[in-house]
Amino acid sequence: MIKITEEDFSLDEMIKRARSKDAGAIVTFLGTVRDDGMERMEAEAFREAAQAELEAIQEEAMSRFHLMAAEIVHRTGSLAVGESIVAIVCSAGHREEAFSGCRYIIEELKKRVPLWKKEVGRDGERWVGRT
Amino acid sequence: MIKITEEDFSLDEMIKRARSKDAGAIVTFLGTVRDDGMERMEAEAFREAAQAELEAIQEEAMSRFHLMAAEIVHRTGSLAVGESIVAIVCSAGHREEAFSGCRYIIEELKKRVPLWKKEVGRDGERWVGRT
Amino acid sequence: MLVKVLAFAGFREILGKERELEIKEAATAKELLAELAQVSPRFKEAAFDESGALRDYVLLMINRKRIDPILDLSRPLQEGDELAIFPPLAGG
Amino acid sequence: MLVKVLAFAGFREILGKERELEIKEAATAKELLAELAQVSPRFKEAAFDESGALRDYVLLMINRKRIDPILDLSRPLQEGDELAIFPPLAGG
Repeated sequence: MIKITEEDFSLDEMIKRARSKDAGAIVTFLGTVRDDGMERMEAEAFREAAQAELEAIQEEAMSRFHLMAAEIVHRTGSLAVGESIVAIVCSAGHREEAFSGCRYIIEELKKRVPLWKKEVGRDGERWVGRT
Repeated sequence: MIKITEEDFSLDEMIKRARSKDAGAIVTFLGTVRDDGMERMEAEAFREAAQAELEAIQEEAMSRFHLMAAEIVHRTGSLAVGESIVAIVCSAGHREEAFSGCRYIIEELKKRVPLWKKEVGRDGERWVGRT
Repeated sequence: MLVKVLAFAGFREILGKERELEIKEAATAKELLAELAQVSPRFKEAAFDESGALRDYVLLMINRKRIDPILDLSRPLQEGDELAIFPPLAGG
Repeated sequence: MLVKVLAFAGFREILGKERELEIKEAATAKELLAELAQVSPRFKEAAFDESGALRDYVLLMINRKRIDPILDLSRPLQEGDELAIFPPLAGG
């Protein structure tokens, strides 16, 4: 399942969906809002383009790393320090594949998916970018 | 927290404990019993030695990868296909460290911690070893 | 003809999230951006340098496909095309 | 003197999980293993090859520290020492 959502999500439910009797390894990445002196973070997506790009990344990861399942959720909207921003759950026969698949998805997501984050601090706000 | 236990555990609780406002990344490894034509698996530990070795590994991982938290649970006893065997949860400021820490712990656990697994199948049983 | 402009992050704060624009038949993305610059001095300053060249960090999609600002800006647009304007992605 | 023997996995199935053994003062781990082989022919076959050498896959801990079967087997044991005998770990 791939979801871009304003609401919080259940990692537990994602892991449940990724379990299967052929999967021996499930690797999960959870990204949360880190306190870098900010009050909250705002996440924004170009929703339709992001959904399509996530689907492409999911497909690449599934076939490259022989995953049994790959679940991706990314939140948008206003997020407090400590809240979840993104979660990725990958299951595979063996741990090597599950680790690589999960890593691949988060790296490609950061590179390719049209998502932006703004840090809102006590002294102002700034868009987070790679420049 | 490090635990070797006969009982099932809550990954959700482990992740909750690993969360903190300074952690931006939480990586989780969950090992489950894969259906390789077996009926169930039996896991056995040299409990006191395993606990001490896991503590050493946890400490190594925490300092090497600057982890904020590292949670480890390993089950013993009779486990059905699909059930959880082992879970590791690592939180860190950034994802690179959280991934590396989690990977380090599971690899060292497999190499160094006195744990054994027996596959019980329809046609008999065998101890799983690296030989 | 009517085209749609979507803007995100910093550019959304300048241009608004979404607007429809009437532009002349077969106008290019470059002409569309020039028109936006004329309407909004803040956009002009954010998107173009002093020499009038598009800044490096302005990324564009036409109909949800990334376009190369050098090669694709002079291609004529079509009725109903959707141009998205945004800064670099959130990254690491 | 009294020492404790713990056995795991396949060796547990042969020797039982835990037993206490009375051995002579300052006996070595090697002598202890020989005694176990005498008591249990199944253990003898599982742990030693035809030439009487300990098989590679027999791993040992004394007081929860791994010992080198070549260097440490001839060190004298002490009252209350705990010898653990087990096959290779579960691995990958």
